[in-house]
Amino acid sequence: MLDQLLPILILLLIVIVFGAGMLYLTSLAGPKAKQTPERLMPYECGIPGQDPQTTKFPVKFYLTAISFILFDIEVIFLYPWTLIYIENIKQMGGYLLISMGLFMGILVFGLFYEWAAGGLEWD
Amino acid sequence: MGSYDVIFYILSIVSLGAALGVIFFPSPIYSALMLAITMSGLAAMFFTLEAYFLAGVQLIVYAGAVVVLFVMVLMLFDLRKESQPFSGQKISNFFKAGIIAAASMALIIPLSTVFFIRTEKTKPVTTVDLAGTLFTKYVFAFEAIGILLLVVLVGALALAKSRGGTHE
Amino acid sequence: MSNALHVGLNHYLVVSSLLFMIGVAGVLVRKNVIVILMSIELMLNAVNLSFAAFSHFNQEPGGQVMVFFVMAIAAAEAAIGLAIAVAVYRKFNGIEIKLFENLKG
Amino acid sequence: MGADKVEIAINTVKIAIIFLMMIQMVPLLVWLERRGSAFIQNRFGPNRVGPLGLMQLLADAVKFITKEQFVPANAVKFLFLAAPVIALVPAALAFAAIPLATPIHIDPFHLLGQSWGPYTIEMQSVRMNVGIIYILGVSSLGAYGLLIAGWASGNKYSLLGAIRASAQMISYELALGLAIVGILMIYGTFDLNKMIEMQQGPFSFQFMGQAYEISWLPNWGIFFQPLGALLFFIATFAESNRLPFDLPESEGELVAGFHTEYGGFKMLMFFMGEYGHMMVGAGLVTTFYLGGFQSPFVWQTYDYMLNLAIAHHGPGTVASALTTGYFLIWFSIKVGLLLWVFIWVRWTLPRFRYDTLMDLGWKTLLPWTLGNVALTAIVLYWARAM
Repeated sequence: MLDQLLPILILLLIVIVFGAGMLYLTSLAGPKAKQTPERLMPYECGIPGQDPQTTKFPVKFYLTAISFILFDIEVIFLYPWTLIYIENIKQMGGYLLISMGLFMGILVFGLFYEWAAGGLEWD
Repeated sequence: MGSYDVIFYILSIVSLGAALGVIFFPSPIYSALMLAITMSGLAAMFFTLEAYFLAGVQLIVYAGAVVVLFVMVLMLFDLRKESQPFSGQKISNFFKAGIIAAASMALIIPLSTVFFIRTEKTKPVTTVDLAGTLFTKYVFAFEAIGILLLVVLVGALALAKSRGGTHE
Repeated sequence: MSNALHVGLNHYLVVSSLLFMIGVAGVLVRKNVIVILMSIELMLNAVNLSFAAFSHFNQEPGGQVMVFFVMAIAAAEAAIGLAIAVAVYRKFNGIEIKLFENLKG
Repeated sequence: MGADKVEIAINTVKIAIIFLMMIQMVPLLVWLERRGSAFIQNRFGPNRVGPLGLMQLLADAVKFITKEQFVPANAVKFLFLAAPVIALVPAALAFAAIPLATPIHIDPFHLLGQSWGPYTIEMQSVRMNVGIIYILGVSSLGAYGLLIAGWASGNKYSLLGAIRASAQMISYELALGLAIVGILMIYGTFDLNKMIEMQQGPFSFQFMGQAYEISWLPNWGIFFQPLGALLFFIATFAESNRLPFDLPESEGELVAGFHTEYGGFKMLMFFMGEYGHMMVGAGLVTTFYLGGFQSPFVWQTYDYMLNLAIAHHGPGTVASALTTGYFLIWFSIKVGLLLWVFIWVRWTLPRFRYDTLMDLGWKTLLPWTLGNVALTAIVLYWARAM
């Protein structure tokens, strides 16, 4: 256990120290310019921007995220299945094939239902 | 106090601290990021329990999908800092007594036995055992999850398509 | 004392019950619906942790299978919970829990 | 990490070296990209600064370091500065699990008045027994770097670009996960080292009981799963937001998408994240489909090379170091070729429009990967179980 978790924690520490350290050092090295209000405006290709409240609320993104979660769970159930499929394919291969086929069939039907119902459309 | 225990204590402090952050940060986007840290901390704790496959799945499903959905939805709402995030309604005394009783029981029992029962780490449960049990003993539940996912998909679609309100 | 600090099943149970209590407190205290959904995720994760701990110390794969199912159901629940929250936000332009009372029949 | 303090120290240094090697690759890849695009568009590319423009790497590095630390007005300062580091973490953690070569065995030697015991150093930062699940889990954290950067820079358009980029990233992550299932079914393990061991020797497979062997083909995964390899490679393009999938950074009003407000070293960190994802993708394709660090023509197992080295230099550290170096060279040749394909595709293919981009992810890649999984399962059953 230890020789798999410890390297990851050490690497995480190294990355964070490297990132934060370099950010701090480069902020020292860089020039210090006067912060004029125009300079600090968010970059809007020169046109004075509207306030952020006026953005239209795009509903499409969270529907993609929801269908991603649901199909991700399907992929998660496939992983343990791949482990035991090839080993005992002789004695219970058919049984495994049918059980996973049913599961995948239901979810492929869900995908095509979403496709037909326009869940995947991008206006 | 081997190095295994030190890692366990560090990870539990990080996870519990981030979990406290989830409920005490006024701006919801910060609490969503704290939730992501809690999930990754729990994935690391699954590592200490030698449930490697579960740690990976926890990272993929929770830290990489569910909390990303939370962060995305919160960013779409574009909420700034909440004025007063805590609901001020009074909690009846009976309810308070119940909470305190449950909390103390849940803490005292495991804490008290820490000094007497000494559980040794056994041979880990490998992913092949997990897969073997999943597809033999729990195969009905596995198919039921498939149907549940289909129902949830149809429900989410209906919710997203509806304009909300009574027209059409 | 150092014997008690050696990590066993009970230490995981203590951490899991603490995490569960933080989740319950979050649900009771917060107003924002999405933070309430997050606290529910915290509670479910606390249960996952104790399942994994029991499965590890009792050499029983059933515990890990349960964690698997809890993850699937919790993710589906979060997806639906957010879909409802977004529908309410679009209708009532706010995300507090008291707006959900308007959903009464 | 090894029993005694010395081994832990050696492994920590090795982890740091592998991470810094990945970081050092970024200026090299930027240079290769500029020279490569120049070659494709029939122009010179950087050649002023030093021979063949190689010193251009140093010039770029100095330019990035001496840029001003600029934080826009309505940005959330802490998250704005933390976003580049968060974008770098997943790529570095994912690259840690990819096996680079066979382990080095060092015999006991005498130094500084002490005798140091025999060590075996794994040529990868961490040897996971669930390698691929860990890599998928960590690279799915990549969406946070984008989202935080887009939201924290306070700019409405960079928020929209960040949400578009993460929506694209998660939909192709689905196709990535499914494309792997095909090859995992054949290997039957998650451990990347075991997968490479399975790809040794000439191309051989069982069909209806008899074993067939084609002696002039190496036993690589691409011959078992050609469609899976193609789908996986396309999905890695989208995972690292590379062209033709980098639309969120290129539309008129999005300017540079989530990193519009970033400059100086913070911008370089986003490049490191992007190129890191590219290298992880290339490393995974070599490990799954191109036989990992094995040489294509000498099809015998590792010990063939080891015995060859031992025959010349006698058993000991030198022989195993030579074989490890040999395999390391082959690994970097394969990854280098794949990185060149990344760059080559970027400068030849036009960019997708956003809805065609998402359609490709959901309506073509996903059904194809599902079909590939079903086809592999059935053919495997027909071949092995009948």
